[in-house]
Amino acid sequence: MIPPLSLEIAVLLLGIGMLLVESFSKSDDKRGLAVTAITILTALVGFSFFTSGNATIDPAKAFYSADPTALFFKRIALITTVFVLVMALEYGSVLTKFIPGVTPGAGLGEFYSLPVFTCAGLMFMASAVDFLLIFVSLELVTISFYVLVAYMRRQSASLEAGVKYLIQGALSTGFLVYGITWIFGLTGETNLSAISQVLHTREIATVPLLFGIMLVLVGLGFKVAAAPFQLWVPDVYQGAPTPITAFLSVGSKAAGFVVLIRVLKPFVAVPGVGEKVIFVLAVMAGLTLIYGNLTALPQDNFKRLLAYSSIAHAGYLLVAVASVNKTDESIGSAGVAVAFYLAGYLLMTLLSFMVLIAVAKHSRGDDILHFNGLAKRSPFLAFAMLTAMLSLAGIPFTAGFIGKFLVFAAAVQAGKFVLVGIGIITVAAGFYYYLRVVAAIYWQAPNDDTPIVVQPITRCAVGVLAFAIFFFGIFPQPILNSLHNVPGPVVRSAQR
Amino acid sequence: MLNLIVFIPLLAAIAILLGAPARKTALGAAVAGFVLSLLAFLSYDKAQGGFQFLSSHSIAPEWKLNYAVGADGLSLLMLLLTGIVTLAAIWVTPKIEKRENLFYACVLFIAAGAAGAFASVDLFFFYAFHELALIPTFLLIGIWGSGERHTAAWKITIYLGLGSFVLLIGLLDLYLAIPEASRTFSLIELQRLAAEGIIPAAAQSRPYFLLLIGFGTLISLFPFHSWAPTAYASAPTPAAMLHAGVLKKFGLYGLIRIALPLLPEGAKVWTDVLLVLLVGNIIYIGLVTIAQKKLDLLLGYSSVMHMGYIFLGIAAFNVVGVSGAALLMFAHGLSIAALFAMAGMLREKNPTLSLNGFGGVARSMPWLAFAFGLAAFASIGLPGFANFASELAVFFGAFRPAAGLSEANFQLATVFALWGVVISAVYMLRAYRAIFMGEPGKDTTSWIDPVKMMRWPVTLLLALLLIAGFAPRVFLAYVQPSVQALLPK
Amino acid sequence: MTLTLNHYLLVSGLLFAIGFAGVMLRRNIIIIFMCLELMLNAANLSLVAFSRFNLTLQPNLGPNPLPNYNGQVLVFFIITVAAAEVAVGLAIIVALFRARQSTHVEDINSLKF
Amino acid sequence: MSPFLFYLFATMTLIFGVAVVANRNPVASALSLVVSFLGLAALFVGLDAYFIAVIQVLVYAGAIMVLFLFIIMLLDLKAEERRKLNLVTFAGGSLVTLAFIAQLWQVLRKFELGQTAFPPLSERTVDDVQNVGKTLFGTHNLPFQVIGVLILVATIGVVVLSKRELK
Amino acid sequence: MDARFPWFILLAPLAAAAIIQLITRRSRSLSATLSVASVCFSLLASLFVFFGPDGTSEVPWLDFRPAFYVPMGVTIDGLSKLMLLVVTGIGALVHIYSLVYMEEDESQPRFFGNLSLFMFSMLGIVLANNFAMMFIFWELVGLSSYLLIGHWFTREAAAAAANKAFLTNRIGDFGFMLGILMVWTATGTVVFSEMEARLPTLSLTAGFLTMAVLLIFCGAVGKSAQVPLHVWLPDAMEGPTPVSALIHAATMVAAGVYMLARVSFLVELSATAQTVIAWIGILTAVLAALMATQQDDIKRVLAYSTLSQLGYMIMAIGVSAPGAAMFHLFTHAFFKALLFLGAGAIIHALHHEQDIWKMGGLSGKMKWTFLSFTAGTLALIGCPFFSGFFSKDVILLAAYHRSFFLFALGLFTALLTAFYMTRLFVVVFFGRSRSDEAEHGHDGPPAMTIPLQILAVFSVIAGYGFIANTALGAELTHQVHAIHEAGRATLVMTLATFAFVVGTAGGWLLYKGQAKDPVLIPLFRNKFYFDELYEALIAGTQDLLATISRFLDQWLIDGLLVRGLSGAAWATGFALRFLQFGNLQGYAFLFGLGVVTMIYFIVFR
Repeated sequence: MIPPLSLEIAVLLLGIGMLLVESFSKSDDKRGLAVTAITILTALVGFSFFTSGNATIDPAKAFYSADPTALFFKRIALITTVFVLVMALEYGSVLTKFIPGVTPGAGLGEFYSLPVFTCAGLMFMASAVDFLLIFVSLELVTISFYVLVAYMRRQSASLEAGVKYLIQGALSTGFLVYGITWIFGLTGETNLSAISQVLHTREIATVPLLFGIMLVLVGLGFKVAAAPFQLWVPDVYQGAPTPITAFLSVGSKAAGFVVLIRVLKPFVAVPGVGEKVIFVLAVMAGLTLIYGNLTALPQDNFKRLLAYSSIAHAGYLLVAVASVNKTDESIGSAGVAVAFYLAGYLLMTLLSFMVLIAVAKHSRGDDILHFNGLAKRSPFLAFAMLTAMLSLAGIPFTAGFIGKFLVFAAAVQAGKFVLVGIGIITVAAGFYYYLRVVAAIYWQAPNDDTPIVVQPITRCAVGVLAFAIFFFGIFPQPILNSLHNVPGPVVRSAQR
Repeated sequence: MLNLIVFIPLLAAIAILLGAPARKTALGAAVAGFVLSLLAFLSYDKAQGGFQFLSSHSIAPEWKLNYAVGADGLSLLMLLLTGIVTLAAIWVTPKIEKRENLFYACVLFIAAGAAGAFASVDLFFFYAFHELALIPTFLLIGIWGSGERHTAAWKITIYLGLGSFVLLIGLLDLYLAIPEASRTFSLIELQRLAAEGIIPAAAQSRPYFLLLIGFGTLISLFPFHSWAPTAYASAPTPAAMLHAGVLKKFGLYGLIRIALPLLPEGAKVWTDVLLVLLVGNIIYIGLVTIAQKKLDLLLGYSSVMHMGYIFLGIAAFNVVGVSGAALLMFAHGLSIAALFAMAGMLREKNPTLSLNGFGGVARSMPWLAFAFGLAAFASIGLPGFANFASELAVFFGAFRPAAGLSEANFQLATVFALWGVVISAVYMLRAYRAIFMGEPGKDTTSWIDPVKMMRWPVTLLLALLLIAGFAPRVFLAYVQPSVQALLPK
Repeated sequence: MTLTLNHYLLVSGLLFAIGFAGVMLRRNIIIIFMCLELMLNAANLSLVAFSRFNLTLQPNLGPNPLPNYNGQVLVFFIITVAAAEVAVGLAIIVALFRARQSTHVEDINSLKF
Repeated sequence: MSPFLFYLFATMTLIFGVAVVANRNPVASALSLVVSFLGLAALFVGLDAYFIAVIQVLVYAGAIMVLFLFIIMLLDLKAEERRKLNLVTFAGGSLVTLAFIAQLWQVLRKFELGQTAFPPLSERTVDDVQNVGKTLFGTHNLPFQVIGVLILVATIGVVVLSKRELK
Repeated sequence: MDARFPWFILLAPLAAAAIIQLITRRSRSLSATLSVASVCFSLLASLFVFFGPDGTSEVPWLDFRPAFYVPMGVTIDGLSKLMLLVVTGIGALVHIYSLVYMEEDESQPRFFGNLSLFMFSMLGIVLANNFAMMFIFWELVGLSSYLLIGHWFTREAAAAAANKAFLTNRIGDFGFMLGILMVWTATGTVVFSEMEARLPTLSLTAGFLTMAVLLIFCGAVGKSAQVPLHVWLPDAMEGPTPVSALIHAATMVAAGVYMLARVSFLVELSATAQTVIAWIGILTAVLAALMATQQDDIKRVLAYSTLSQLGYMIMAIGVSAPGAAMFHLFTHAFFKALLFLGAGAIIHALHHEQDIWKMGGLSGKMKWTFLSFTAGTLALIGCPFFSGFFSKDVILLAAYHRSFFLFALGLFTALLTAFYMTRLFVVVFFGRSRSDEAEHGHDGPPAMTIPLQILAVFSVIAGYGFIANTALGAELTHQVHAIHEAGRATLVMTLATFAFVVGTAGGWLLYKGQAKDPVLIPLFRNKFYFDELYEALIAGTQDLLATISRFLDQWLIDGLLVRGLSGAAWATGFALRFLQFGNLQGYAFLFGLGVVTMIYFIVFR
């Protein structure tokens, strides 16, 4: 058995190794670097199944937990990074146009290695059970994203996105820190288990506690793109290099949710506080659903559309988070719903971004109309996109459907019928804007007839993702197994 | 056997997408599906009853989720309907000019979805299979449709997506209303649990309401109907046939299969509302139908209207009414499919299908006039066709509904329903007269009947209608025990 | 009049509010960034105060009461992170200035709707 | 800490904090920020957090603010010319700020434990640096390592973003 | 004889219809032969059955016992035996007649196919042993009537008439079905015999019974074209004349009377309903007779006369004299079929000229036709010693026993009948020929005249005891005798004869030698404006409602609800997009606003 921390260490070593190789190698071709990273990260996904738990550490003193949830989200981080690197490979030629460089491959090495560090940060986030580690790893992720978003510094959109992300990200960090301060001050602890114990043993003044929790929620809500703290998302997503947009929308969100669930866990059980926290989550979920889905309706830019869709999915995830309940059974449980939803979300979002990169490269634009007649230009990509859109819209036999199924099961179980009602409307809205892409692909005639060719590795990745969407849409059990393959509690962090 | 029925069209669709010859493969799959469903129908052991041809594969043991198929009399009837209509739909498809492969694949996906939904004895797959048809419909109407095809495609897709989502919520609510220990997705298990009254009466009202809205939208229950007419009017012929003929029956099948046994008390709460809505279907939509000026819209609205009768039978909650409703589902499926098939043939002559653009067609196309007449009279419930026999059962069932339901309300609804029979005669005869009777126009005289090959599918549908009309007991022998088993004791 | 924890918290909160107001009111990105630093420092002040007053919140004090050093370590981390953030942030702002010759927020709104 | 000193430094911190926002000239803002930070450092001392106070002066008032000033100079930022004051923004921003302060006031009023005076401290507080160091390198080793990675990433980031021509 | 034998009577025409439609559609002669053969077979079989025993044979059709059970059953009793003879007998004659009449029609096979379908349906009504089955065939005769009226479908008038007939009947059937449902709710069965047995054991309220009977009567009102649903019958004359003779004179329109006679046990239970039935009947009789006096189309005159006679029969039912009704039905079938076929012969000879004012002087040119038509006319107008005289007399007598007003109106109708038939007779057969076609009129071939002659014979003798008693069977004969024995027979007979004399004389005097109608009464000529009234009614209610509904559907449900809601969602999205205005400061402000608001709601409330 591998000690769990070694996964992160391996990733960090990989990142440092890549930087070293990048610095000292003479070759201009950085592709090998990315391919190596992809290989190693894929291998690490495999290794993650052989890690041992950390049962010996006292949870009240630990920073780091290797429970199944953590492992599950580590895998999500690793897999996301793998596909982001594949996208980065495909996107490389576009990227270099916007970086000032003397050699053709200038800047690519760093572009391939920074996501690896981000991945390490995400993995730390997945394991973090102490506000300290949460803060630090969150900042690791955020700061590397500042760099990555603004990476194409000859393109003003990328820089603008970078600045917007920077300012708003820092603002949210400020609130997060201030909130942590209050919670720390009131409980005297930063460790979540310890906080939980304190909350159970002592009376804590409710108003300041709620104030602190709210501030933390502001910070975390920003990270997961929950309304009303979602305004950064469309601008940043649109401006960032597309692989990074994908990374933001999957990796950052997944890690944000695992942290959110972990942080909320001690508080939802506290009488007088728990109900209010759940209520505020429900309000945020409703707002997020409405904002994300309805605003996407008139959207013509596909990348921006995906940004709104990302907000929308944050809404569904929040519905699940707000539906925390006592049941331990799989269906109707919020934790499982969040985890499964994120796994499905990973597949379909990455797939759509991957196709977007391929199409945008050839059509010189990322509006929906650039997808016109894709079915003629590349039936394979068209079908892949169809798969992604179906899954995002939540059509059965796709992973996205099972995710929605579980989310709404949790909501129904928790009796959150207002949210369910909003969800129904927004799902319908989702049908519209996702199928607009399908309509463009299949209904319309292509603007130009040149076939679209993609690199073999991208093709392979697209195939894998599309297959996985259907596979997990029909056989969800592997993901469920992965959620609790290690002895110990299932993803019950959201539950008491 | 049932697995084959479900997977043959699915595999054929995939094969076609991968480049197999489109029409031949599709037709082959349709024939195979029809023969298999007929075989299943005939080899069902009525003496033994219950679910047969069971086969089950575990999908998610943790959720007790299985891919499980099986069929009782009711589902076999629906499968038979699927088989026939699929065959007819694929058969009557004219030459497709663009992207033939995608077209046939879409049609087969719809067929597979319908077959899967009817064959599933697992709640999850029952739901999921139905949704399989959604996107192919979207593509079929959007690419190969006529008229305002894009609007129609959007409307049907969003509307049905919305409806099926409400349905999903309803099913979840139902599922979660069962005590945790006995939760299961298996329809057979659920039926057994229902007999024990597993869901407390107080908890039945909300899931039933959700199911009613959800299924109702799929069935085009008034006032959730407005997707149907435009979609049917715009859809290419096979899509309209499959959708109006088969897929729409999914919702009704679901109400009978799920809501009836599991939520009898919930049903009672909403019966009066349902009665009002179904009278809306019959009278209001009937009147709207009268005002239609185009054949495709007229048929579309008429198919919406006829749903009211089926609802009436289901609402009556007794063997007579529900069995009648089930048979009416079958009959309506056949007749509307035949009508849409022939509307498709007319559309080739006159693309607008505007009723003013015809006249005296019976002279130039006597076969079509004859066949259309049969289908039209079947659809307005003339004796001799299955529609009449089943409507009769529905009326008698509804006139004396199950105990605990308001007899007076039902009788009032039946009065309206009977008046609907008059209304349906009005519009159907108007249409028939406008198209086939009267002075032949300049264009119409040069038209000729479809070739023999193309007549077979319609003939097949009509023949079955007649058989079921003359000997409804042959089919009721399948339906009645199933319904009896589903109704609360 | 003795000093209480609330005094410190009030100062910290006011500082936080001032920073926040700056973010909302100023239009120069660099100044906005400075205001963000102000907000982080406000949090630091609270943390240190809480860390110091930690003792009053725990009635069962040991024989040798100490401040809660966890809070101070957190302050240390915040300062470090802030430093890194400022470095990266200023790099981005410089790059932006090079591209647009402006650090004015109203000049960077090409991405919208 | 005597209340007088507290009030002095608190006022200083706050006034210069306001000055950061209110000054039109970026350089003046930056310098105000330095002063505000120094006041804050003094408050830290008053709270017996000597190590943090030192760090505050060295890192914040020293390094970070120098960086700010350096950049301001580098970009040659002039005082913000008097663009027409966006009344809506101003009013909205002020309102939100005031509302936040009001809420904070309420929270503090409800926070009864916060109204107690300074508790006594053990003698070992003089080993402040040692205590912080032990905590930092002992129990808080893991986050500390992560901070290292963070700085590495930030370094690479700054290089990538600022270097005139990448090789 | 096996009790299942009558099935063959029923199925032979069905087989013929099916074979013609499906197989021999191309062959004219084969189709015609098949059809005629099937009806002849049915006639022979009916004769066989007639002299056989009563009995019932049934197979289950819809079987939800105990809740609901509909068998397909044939029942043989006095009533159905009589009807069998009438239907198959006249049917056979009309079939034979049609061989000539439809000889040149291009879709003759379709005609015969539909005719056979009609025979099947009509025999189904006759043989039905239960309400549901009767309803089934009831609808089917409606269908075949529709098909036959619309035989010449390219004529707009025919198409319109066919639709009108079907729809009017459907309205009647609406009530009929409801009535059946009501009776079923009370008795739990649709089988006549069981119903009859159970009814006395139930204590049903008078209101319920009246309602049920009147609803069932609705069916008869539609099928037998009683006021106010009579409007379809005159228009139905657009069909080929043999069809008019068979369906719209002799058999189908009498089905209503037959049905009421079949369920007379039920009708008897409600005096109120009976009164209504009687008054509807006599009202129809009078109104139709009045309208008939001013019609110019030979077939329309006969059609109104049919209406009028049907009114008599219905009235007879209403005055508890089903025997009398059936008697009149029996005689009427012969003479009215005869009159129609005769008219058909004239029309045929005159190349489809139907206006009586373009005829004239045909008595010499069409000798056989003239003679048989005379017999028919005399029978219809109640000339003593002709069949119609006897049957009408019984009805009048029965009416006299019930109510003087009914009787008086009946007598008046008899007078009018004599008047308008004399008018028709005189104008068609006497005077000068008023058109070229009329100049060249001539008798048809034997296949045409022989049926006329046969019918003429029956028109004369059908009223006499030896035939009538046999045909009516013991029970009905007994009923008729009972009416006679109730007294005043002589008085009524004298008055009837008087009416006949006055009417005939009036007609003769007024129309002898006239070249055009000397009397013009717009009200009668325009059929009391019923058509106009209904058209206005349909336009004012149904079509208006349909338009309104369509409008509502398009603008309220589809427009406001569906498009409106989706549009609202879109618009909300569009509006929300403006939050995303790209300004960092604004975002920060909104962020702060969000924070403050949420803190307010969560922490302080």
